[in-house]
Amino acid sequence: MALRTEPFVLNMGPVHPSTHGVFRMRATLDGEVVVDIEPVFGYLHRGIEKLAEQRTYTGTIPLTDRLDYISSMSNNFAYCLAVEKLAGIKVPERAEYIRVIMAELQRIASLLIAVGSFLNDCGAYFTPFLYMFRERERIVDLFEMVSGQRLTYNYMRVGGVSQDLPKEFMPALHKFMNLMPRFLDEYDRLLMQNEILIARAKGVGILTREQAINSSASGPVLRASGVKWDIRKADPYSVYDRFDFDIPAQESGDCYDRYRQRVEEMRQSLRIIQQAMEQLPPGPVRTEVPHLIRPPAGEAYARIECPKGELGFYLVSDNSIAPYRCHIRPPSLLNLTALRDMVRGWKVADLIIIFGSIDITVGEIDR
Amino acid sequence: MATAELDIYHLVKLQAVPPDWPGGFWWHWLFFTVVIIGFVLTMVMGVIYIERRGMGRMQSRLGPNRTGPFGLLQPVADAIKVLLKENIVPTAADKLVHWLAPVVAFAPALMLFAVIPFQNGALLADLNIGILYVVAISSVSTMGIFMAGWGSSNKYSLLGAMRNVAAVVSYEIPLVLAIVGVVLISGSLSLNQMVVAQDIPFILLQPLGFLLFFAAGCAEINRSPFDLMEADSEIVAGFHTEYSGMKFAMFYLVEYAEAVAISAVITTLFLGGWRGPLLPPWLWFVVKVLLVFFAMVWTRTTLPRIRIDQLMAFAWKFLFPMALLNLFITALQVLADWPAELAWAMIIVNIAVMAIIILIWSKFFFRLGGGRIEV
Amino acid sequence: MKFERYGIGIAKGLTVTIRHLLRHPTVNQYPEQRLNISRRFRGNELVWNQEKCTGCGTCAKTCPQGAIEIVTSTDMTENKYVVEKYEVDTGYCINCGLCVESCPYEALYFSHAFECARYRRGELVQGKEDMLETPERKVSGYFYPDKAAKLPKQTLLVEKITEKR
Amino acid sequence: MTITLSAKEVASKIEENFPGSVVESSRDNLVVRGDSLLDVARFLKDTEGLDFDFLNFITAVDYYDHFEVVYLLSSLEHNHCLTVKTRCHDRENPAVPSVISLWQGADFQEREIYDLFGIKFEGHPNMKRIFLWEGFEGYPLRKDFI
Repeated sequence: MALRTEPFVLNMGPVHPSTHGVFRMRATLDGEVVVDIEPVFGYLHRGIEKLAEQRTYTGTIPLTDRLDYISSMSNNFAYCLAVEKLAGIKVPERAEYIRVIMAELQRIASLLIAVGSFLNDCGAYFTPFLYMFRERERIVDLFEMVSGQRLTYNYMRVGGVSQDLPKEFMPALHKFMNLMPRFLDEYDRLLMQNEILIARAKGVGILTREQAINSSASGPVLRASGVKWDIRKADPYSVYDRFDFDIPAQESGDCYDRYRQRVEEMRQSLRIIQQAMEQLPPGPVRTEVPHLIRPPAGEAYARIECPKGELGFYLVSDNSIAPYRCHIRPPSLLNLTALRDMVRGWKVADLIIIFGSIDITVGEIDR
Repeated sequence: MATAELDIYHLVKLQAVPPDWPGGFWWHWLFFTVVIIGFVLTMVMGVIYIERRGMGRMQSRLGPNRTGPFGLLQPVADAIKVLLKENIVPTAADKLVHWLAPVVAFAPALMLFAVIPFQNGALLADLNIGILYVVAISSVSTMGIFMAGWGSSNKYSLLGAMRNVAAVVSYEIPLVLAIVGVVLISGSLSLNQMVVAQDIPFILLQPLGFLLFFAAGCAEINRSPFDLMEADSEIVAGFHTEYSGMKFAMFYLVEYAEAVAISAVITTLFLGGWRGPLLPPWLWFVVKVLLVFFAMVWTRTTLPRIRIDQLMAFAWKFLFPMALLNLFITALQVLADWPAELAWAMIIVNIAVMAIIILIWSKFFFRLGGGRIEV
Repeated sequence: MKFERYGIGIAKGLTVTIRHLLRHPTVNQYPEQRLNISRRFRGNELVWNQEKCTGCGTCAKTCPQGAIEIVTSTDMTENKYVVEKYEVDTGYCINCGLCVESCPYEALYFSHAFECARYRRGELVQGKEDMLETPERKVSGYFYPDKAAKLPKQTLLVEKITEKR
Repeated sequence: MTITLSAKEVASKIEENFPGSVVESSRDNLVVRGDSLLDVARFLKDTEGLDFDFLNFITAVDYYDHFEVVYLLSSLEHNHCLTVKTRCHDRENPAVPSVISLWQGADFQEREIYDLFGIKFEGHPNMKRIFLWEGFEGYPLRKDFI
């Protein structure tokens, strides 16, 4: 006599402790088991692509801060690369190195949040999250010293960076650099070999290699499934070809591998910053670019390896002061494509962990 | 065992406090009821403070320090805040069940303290089946929690309530078997006699029993790694999602009162209740209860939560067989009539046995389910 | 739980948290203990220099939000427009700093104050008179290194020795 | 370094297999006819030398007289990429075949283009608006939507 149970729809609504922002999932549950899941987007849709068409090329930079508000330095970087590719602007050496240092510091800060909130979803009651925020605070201090703001930096400009580094930036960066590796080791001791976390996250929410490539996943999610694809190596932009660092990749693509992948990538970013600090040349930080740039008519697509994955800007220009079309490739949205296949058959508790391990920011999904 | 030879006559002489101490039966009843209620409420206040302050300092932040000196009045501030909050009852809720649930959940937590000895003989009712009473009463509060889950007609709280029932049912057995181990050694069911018999704290004689009891106890009151019933990252706040105001205060009280109750039972059973060299006996009891509670706070800060099917697997496939083995070995030791002088050898034997059993069991027999079901 | 490491991972995690009990917490009590903010801080108020401003309106054109409203009279005294109305609606302003960068006559700065919350939405609009430089509305060093040198150094969490790893 | 394949040589290969499907192929953009898009895409994905297994993004641009849907495909082993475009001139109900059968990554992006441009993708299992609510009339990213 099979017990007749009919699935019910549980609304993990826009307001839920672990949906990392206003994101909603209509989960059809059969008891604790997730039968089907349908993500609902649009709660944070501000129409940034429409706004960009009414703003000058420089005026759009503050807009890109608000896309993935956890790593706004990378958004500025991608947008400025796209405009420079469109207008054929050359960026001075010092600006390139400052951009690399800022992008890698932003990667560490963003991955810290990704890992912190993933462990918080696993149930470690806010401790990893607060340790992570303590370390992120040190990076945000450096950003505040350089750009003046703590979240929306608006630091990079078309043709370089808005201002040079202040005198006291380098000593502070040195202090940070010899503190961070020891923190990462302490962090491994906290939860990396924790049996409960291994039992909860190993083998959960597996994204196979083919599935990851087919669903255009990118960044740590793709590399955790065993695909060694990183735009800093495959298609080096700016001065990334001058640094030697390697691309960590895991094999089985489950939640535990994504967590380990992110911690490994933080270590690689530290290596890059170390080399970039040594090779930082003196010189100007910004080429002479007219305030209202009029790039020649045409289109350009520039992409960078932002902490979430491949962030790209597709710009179409018709030789006016505002972009004709500005499309943003949202790595968070595309990483979510495979969420439905990864989650079916797992329990409610796993749904939260798998969703947390993909690490999305709603600002970038809804644009 | 050495303690088995003690005859009853000798025990009675040991009792410092005569059974109906301050005058007649009613005075005794009145005095101890007031003491228990006062003790539970102040301990709950102290415990809330320790948890918030302790967790704060462990997370490299300060914890409450604004209300009163060192933030000591924070629990009072919480209580007043919660009492002043509006009492929202969801329209689709089953009014009576929703209203009654906190009471049914809180009463057993308070009743548990009737048999817990604060000092030699100083307890409300020196039942000679004390521990049986504890086990019986502690499972009544599950009824209250399930009523809360069902009454508030909210999917999240229903999930929380279902998890709670499943967990409590399957953790009752390792809990009881761990107690039986202690009863075998102490020779009596009454908690007072148990403490009297603890010349060597039973944690040394029964290390495996202590671990089993601590794990099963934590699962019973959903604390530290087993806090699935109100797992805030998954099912919002579990069974007390729809509660606010006074009723939420009651559930908040239930959670901490049960934590204090389980710590009190652990101190009585394993850490030698009130026995201690210098301090007055009841102070020893309070210090040990706070120590055991701090262990719970410590695990709650660090350990992630385990999944519901792993919770079940851990109970049935790990704790239950270990409890049986522990019971079997304790029975052998009691039969072997170990001389009292060689007690320290017994301690080492027991600790070695514990290590071996855990190693063997976790290496070979304990497999976790895959977790994914074809849908 | 497969205990193939017999709970050592859990024990290591527990030692990390208990060691934090002996460390100094990294938080500080905001109203009593104050941190120095960055010298280039883009506070949510603007500081306007009436003498240098020629009323050219570049800042109003560059502002992506259109938060700056400038009305100048037509008569040109020593080739400068007399600015009659100069309002910044800090409710719209997103503190991006493009106006300060674009001002050709260095007449516009950011203020270094960050506690500028208001109770009424109307009070958010900064008129001409309450944008002048005053002792408590200091000028932030954003885009002007010489002004930054006069401000106190930023307190960094990196330098505050909070714990020995 | 990612090589962007020159549209000319790829266009010639496509012409051999699907005559008349390439509308225009200048140095950097390759425009394919709407109805033969699916076979060209399958051809690009499956042939040995090209095997574009990674769909970077799909987007649409409104050029007043026609819509242009832009696909950027890349191959992870050969590390080369290609931009394929298709145009639809009908503004009332523009339609383009959906490539979700080839790349699952196209799912949300096609729904987004339908939501903001109104271009329908035939063969998409769940062709609904993704950001705006169902009752919203008009398509915001069109140039004539003020």
